[in-house]
Amino acid sequence: MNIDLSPAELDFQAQVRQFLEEKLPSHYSDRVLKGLYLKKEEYIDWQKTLYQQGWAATNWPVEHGGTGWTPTQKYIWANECAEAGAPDVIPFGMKMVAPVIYTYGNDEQKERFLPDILASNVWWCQGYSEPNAGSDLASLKTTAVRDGDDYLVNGTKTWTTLGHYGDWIFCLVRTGRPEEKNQEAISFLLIDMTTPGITVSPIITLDGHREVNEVHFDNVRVPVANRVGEEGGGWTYAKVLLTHERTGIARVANSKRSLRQLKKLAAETGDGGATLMENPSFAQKITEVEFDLMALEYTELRTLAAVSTGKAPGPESSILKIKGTEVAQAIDELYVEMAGYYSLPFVKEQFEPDFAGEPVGPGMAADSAPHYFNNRKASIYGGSNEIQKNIICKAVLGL
Amino acid sequence: MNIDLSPAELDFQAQVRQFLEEKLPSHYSDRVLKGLYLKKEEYIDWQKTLYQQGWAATNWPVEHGGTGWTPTQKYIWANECAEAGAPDVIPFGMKMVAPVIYTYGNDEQKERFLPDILASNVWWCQGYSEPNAGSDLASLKTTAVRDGDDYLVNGTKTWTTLGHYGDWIFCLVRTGRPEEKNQEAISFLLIDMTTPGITVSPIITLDGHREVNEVHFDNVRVPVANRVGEEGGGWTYAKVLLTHERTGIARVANSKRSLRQLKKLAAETGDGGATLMENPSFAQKITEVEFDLMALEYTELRTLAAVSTGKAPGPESSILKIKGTEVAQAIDELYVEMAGYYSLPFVKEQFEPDFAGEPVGPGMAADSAPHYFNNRKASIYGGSNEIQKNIICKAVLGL
Amino acid sequence: MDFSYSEEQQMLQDSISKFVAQDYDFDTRKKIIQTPEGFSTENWKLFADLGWLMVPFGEADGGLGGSATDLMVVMEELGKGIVVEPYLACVVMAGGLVAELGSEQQKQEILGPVMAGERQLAFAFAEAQGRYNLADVGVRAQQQGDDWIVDGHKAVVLNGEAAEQLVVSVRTAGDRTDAAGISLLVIDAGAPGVTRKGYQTVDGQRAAEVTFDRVTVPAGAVLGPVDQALPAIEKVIDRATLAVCAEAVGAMEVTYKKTVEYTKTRKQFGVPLAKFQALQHRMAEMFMEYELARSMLLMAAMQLDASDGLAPKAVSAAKNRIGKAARLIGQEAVQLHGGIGVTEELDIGHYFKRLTTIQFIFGSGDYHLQRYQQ
Amino acid sequence: MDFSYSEEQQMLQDSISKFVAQDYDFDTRKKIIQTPEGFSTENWKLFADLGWLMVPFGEADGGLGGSATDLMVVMEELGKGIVVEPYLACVVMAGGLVAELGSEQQKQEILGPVMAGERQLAFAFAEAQGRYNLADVGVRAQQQGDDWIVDGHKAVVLNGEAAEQLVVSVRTAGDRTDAAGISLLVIDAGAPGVTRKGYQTVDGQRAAEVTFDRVTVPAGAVLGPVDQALPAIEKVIDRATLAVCAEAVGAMEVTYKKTVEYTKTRKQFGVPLAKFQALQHRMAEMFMEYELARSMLLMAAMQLDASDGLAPKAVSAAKNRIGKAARLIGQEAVQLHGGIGVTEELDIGHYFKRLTTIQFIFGSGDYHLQRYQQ
Repeated sequence: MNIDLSPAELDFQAQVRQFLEEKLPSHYSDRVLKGLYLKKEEYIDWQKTLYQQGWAATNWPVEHGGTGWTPTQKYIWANECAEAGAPDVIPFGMKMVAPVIYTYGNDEQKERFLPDILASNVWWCQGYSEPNAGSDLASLKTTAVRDGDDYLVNGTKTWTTLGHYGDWIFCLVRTGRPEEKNQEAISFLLIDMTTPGITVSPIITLDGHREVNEVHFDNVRVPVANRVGEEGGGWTYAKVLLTHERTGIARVANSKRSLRQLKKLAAETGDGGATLMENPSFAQKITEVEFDLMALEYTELRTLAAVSTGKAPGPESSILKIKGTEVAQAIDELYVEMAGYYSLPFVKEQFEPDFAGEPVGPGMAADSAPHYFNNRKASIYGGSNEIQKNIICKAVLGL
Repeated sequence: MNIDLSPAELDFQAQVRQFLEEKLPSHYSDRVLKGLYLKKEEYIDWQKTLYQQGWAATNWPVEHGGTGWTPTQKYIWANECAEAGAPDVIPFGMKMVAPVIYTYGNDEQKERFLPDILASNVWWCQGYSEPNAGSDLASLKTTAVRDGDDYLVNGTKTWTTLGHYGDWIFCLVRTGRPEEKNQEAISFLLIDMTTPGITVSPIITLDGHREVNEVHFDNVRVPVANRVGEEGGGWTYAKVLLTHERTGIARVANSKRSLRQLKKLAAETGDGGATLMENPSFAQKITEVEFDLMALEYTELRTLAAVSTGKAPGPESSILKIKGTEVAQAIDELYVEMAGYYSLPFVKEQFEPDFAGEPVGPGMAADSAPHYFNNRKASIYGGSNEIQKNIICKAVLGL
Repeated sequence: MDFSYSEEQQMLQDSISKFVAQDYDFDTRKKIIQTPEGFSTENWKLFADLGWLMVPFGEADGGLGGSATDLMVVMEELGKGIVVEPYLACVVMAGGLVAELGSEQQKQEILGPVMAGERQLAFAFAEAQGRYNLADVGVRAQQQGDDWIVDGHKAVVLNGEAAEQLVVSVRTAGDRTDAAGISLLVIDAGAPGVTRKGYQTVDGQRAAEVTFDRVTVPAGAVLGPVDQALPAIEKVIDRATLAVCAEAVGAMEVTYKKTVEYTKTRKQFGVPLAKFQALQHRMAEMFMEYELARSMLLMAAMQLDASDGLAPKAVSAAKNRIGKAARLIGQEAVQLHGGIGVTEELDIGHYFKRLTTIQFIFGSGDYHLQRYQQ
Repeated sequence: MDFSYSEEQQMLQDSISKFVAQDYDFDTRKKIIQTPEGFSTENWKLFADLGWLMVPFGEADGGLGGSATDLMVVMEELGKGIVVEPYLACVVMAGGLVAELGSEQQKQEILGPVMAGERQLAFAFAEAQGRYNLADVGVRAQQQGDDWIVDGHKAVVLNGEAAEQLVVSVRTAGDRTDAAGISLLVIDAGAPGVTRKGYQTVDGQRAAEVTFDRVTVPAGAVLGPVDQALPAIEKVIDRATLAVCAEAVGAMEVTYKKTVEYTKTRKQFGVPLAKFQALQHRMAEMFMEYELARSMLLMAAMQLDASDGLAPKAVSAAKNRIGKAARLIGQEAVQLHGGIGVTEELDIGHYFKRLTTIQFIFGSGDYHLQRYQQ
């Protein structure tokens, strides 16, 4: 057991730092570090920069254009990106649909879709959740009825993040008969969002933004060739994927950066003659979340180490989802507390990329409350924290 | 709405204070204030003092010898007793069996049992729980089979507090046939503990003391005349009683005294150049429990006020059980923390009433950990806190 | 000791309760928020007509002689509808200061129109550097002949945009954080040199940044004793703190009950959420937090009326403990609602927002805990 | 970065694990506690024979060159059986100080018998007034010719009763809380003027109050540099802190697993407790706390071995976080067991007790949080 990075890993770290220093535009990182959104074309631009470097697909196998990095390299990469304020890679293409395609898709699908994902030529989004399904994902009602070489798709998907930017959407649909309630009736479809019959309508979240959407399908014609894998295999594919997805979901690197910034700002925030960082109650909360974050980080590292020795990430990785979101939400809350009265103003224009006026309130205050409100979603989506606990109870504790 | 005591109430308070000052022996209060037990005869002696004053039965109707006090008077009494370090009145006779007897018993039973309870001539104990019943009290298995004018009682009762002091025990027993699992098969029996076939065996709790016992019944012959109320009515009687019992269970006055003492001691405990009371983390924990205790106290006062306007204490009083035990346990834990290394020594002799040696460790340190360990029971007995939450869910929230 | 409402309090409660239930549903509130004013002047007139604006003022000033418990009754009911009309800022805070310190003339001139619903006030006290320290006043007023010349910036002035007159805490002597040397001025919002930048707040109310640039204020605009306004400010902020505590308790009651109802209808895995014991016990916690919070509210209101010097401690204890309850109930309500809870569509998220901001106005939980310890 | 055990560590773990599982069941432990010594000398001999007592000592001193991670492996396994034999006090603490500061001669004379299981040591450092401050040393040693004369009282000396030699922190210069002026002496427990009052501890171990009354100690008994022992004491107490963290993690694993198993068999209302979702989710929390605690343990052990100056902070972070987990798991285990959980009859209460005392030895959670912040 030892904690040090090897010389090769230190080299890699230096290389990553140099790359970020040279290639990450400050007008992206500035906004990321303030917790603000980028424009669609800016996200794409950054992903194309990564593509040119050969670092776009950190989780893909080498044969499809992945980096082939070790878990430690991925850990270094995530940390450095977070520290530098690199935009998140939009996960839906790169991390969600691509693994399904390269694992379960046929050769034609691989050739047709993977290169465009790798090069960020196509913006993907996700069609899993439905208005009445919630955590009970398998109860989804969107149907795909076979009609010659096509499916006719009808139904509504919801919580589709950045669906209004989407070129393509991957969906779980019910291909069995309506009375078949079981998970074997679900298939995995890739759908061109320009197909007639698709409408995208916004859902405004508590931060006042349009980030998520409902996507409605009204007799949408989808070629059978766009089905990945077997008819009825969709649930299995999605589930395998969800387990793999859970390691990144701890968002350790982001929380570390966010906490460091919080400490810096708290040391600059006045509080009754001293600074907020000198207020023992506030300082204690910061240190406690720092300890939780350490525990989370080493839990993630233990999981990565287990993966690197060939073990699949087990249901233990539900811890990463639960504790990762709890830590992030605790940090969010401390930003609101730090902002004090300046957590109140809600000046929406300030969040726009083109805003040039004088902001209301200091530093990170303006977005503190909206961000806190919105990020309550983190313990709800991706399998709610309650569902994660059920998984632990069943799969780990045998309850 | 107002918070003040009336002149009459202030008079009463003065009277109580004077009584306690004159009649409460300091060798009782000293031990009580240190959280230690008294001897059996000392408990009886104190209860007889109350009897002579006419203040033994604060919860009984006047017609049976009760004080007829208002809720506010009872509140004042409880506070003053706690402050002065008066021994707790052993509840099993006075607060538990007596109300069942005067409410559901026949005249003969009232005449036979109540005067001796009032005068503390007989020590009662409780036979409700059973080894395999736990929170599921109604699943009790002790049987009472009719044999002429007697019942033959067989089975085991457990968690019988101070059962080794007991003269009489009140029991819930199953008088129906064994296959009748329902609550209508339960009866309420009064049993002389000198009856042949009864054995009492100790259960040692985590503080190393014998406070609770198992009571075994082997063909114990109990006259049918000792059954209170109807055959099969026992469950109803016990349940009504349990609801009434719940207001006192918050133990607000005790927690107030205990917390005040904790603050005093913390202000005398050194901690890195200052005192423990000046350590912001410790001080914060104290203040937070103080706030919880205020909230609890006013919740109890609200309940008492509702009772005084004729409303029965509703299932809301489950709050008093849950939060009362949580507050008490939080205070227990702070005593352990305050004791530091001196929470470790376990010198059993120190707790004996006759101990005359030099104790190990300062002030309240010696009993801090044993008391903390033992009082984990508080959230388990009297209807566990989980059961109380179930009651709230069902009866208040309609879940 | 008496926990019952007087007949007047009962009537007041019924009247506001009826208004909130019948005339202040979620869609109505949403439309009100979207108006430029951010509140309904019609509602405000109604509040005046029903006498609600008179509740906290003494009978000598033409009010209803309102006690802290009366104020509590009003705010608890308004909280149930998360009503955005500026009762707190105009009536309780700025109006409260005029009642506390104003000369007879000032009270007549100002409180009359306020109670009639014809004038909006705001109290400008917070400053960017000051956090919750009421004595941290950097806005300066310097005497020039009979006038005062005011310079500086006030932060997050609740109702600062609609207000026609601003009560402003200013430094007339001493250093920036001295307890002495603080005075109050009543400044016309339209006076030359006053700039207001209004905005919506995250909880659907309105506030403003207010800048004073060589604003000339006549001597008659001073409220109470020069240099010695801090005690009155503290007293009024304590009342305002009680008011938001009451509002929070009202909002919490609705929030936990709506959550319980939602779980009874929303099905997952074929059964209503309400049947999952893990969620049941969490709702039991919400209920208990609500009840404990309400107990703290009653305690603090009665202590404020008892005036035996324990009021500031009681208010701080209540603000801390109620804030904790507001946090738990707000967060749990959203979590138990799931995705729909984080959207603007549903009311529950808006209760959550208001329950959040109340935790941080007039002092965070930490601030009040430390104030209590002093 | 590497989280895997070496082959030696794996073997060590297997060997202790086998001992605990086969030879240290709850009844055996209970009998051991009831002996006058409070631990089994037979077991101690076995520990020596199996080389466990050599683990934390350097190869040059005849040990196995043990790292912090080796020590962690040992203590985690011992924690699974809440083993009462005085490994911590004798080997880790007192032995650790001799290894850290002793001359070659001292090391030979003392560590040889210790590793052979033939000598018991204890480290007397805590004092009644000092709480967790290692620099608060009031026991005085004054030079008299070549000797030192020792006076004062040491509190709660773990293994102080069985120890044949006591390593004692004494003040040889400066004021009571000065960092400089602290020295270490090795004092024969039987020396004239040494009085020991032994007792059981609440967690089933043994300790003693030790009083020194004009005890004469020869110059050769000084361990390391006069007046400058504090850094070594801090280093060894950090290692001891890691050791109890590891012990706690081992005990927590058993505690949460036993609780899960218990709920599968114990029926209430006709169904196993394990089927109640409210309890299930609490057990999921226990599991998570265990895993997070174990991560902190690995982190701290690796930082101690990395020796890059971060070790004290890492140890404090681990002690705080693991203490929190120990608290939750211990309390919940008792609660979920119900009445039987608060009796001496069942093992679970004894795990709870040890998980409690570990929270408060070598510094409470608050102490370590504040130390980390410095």
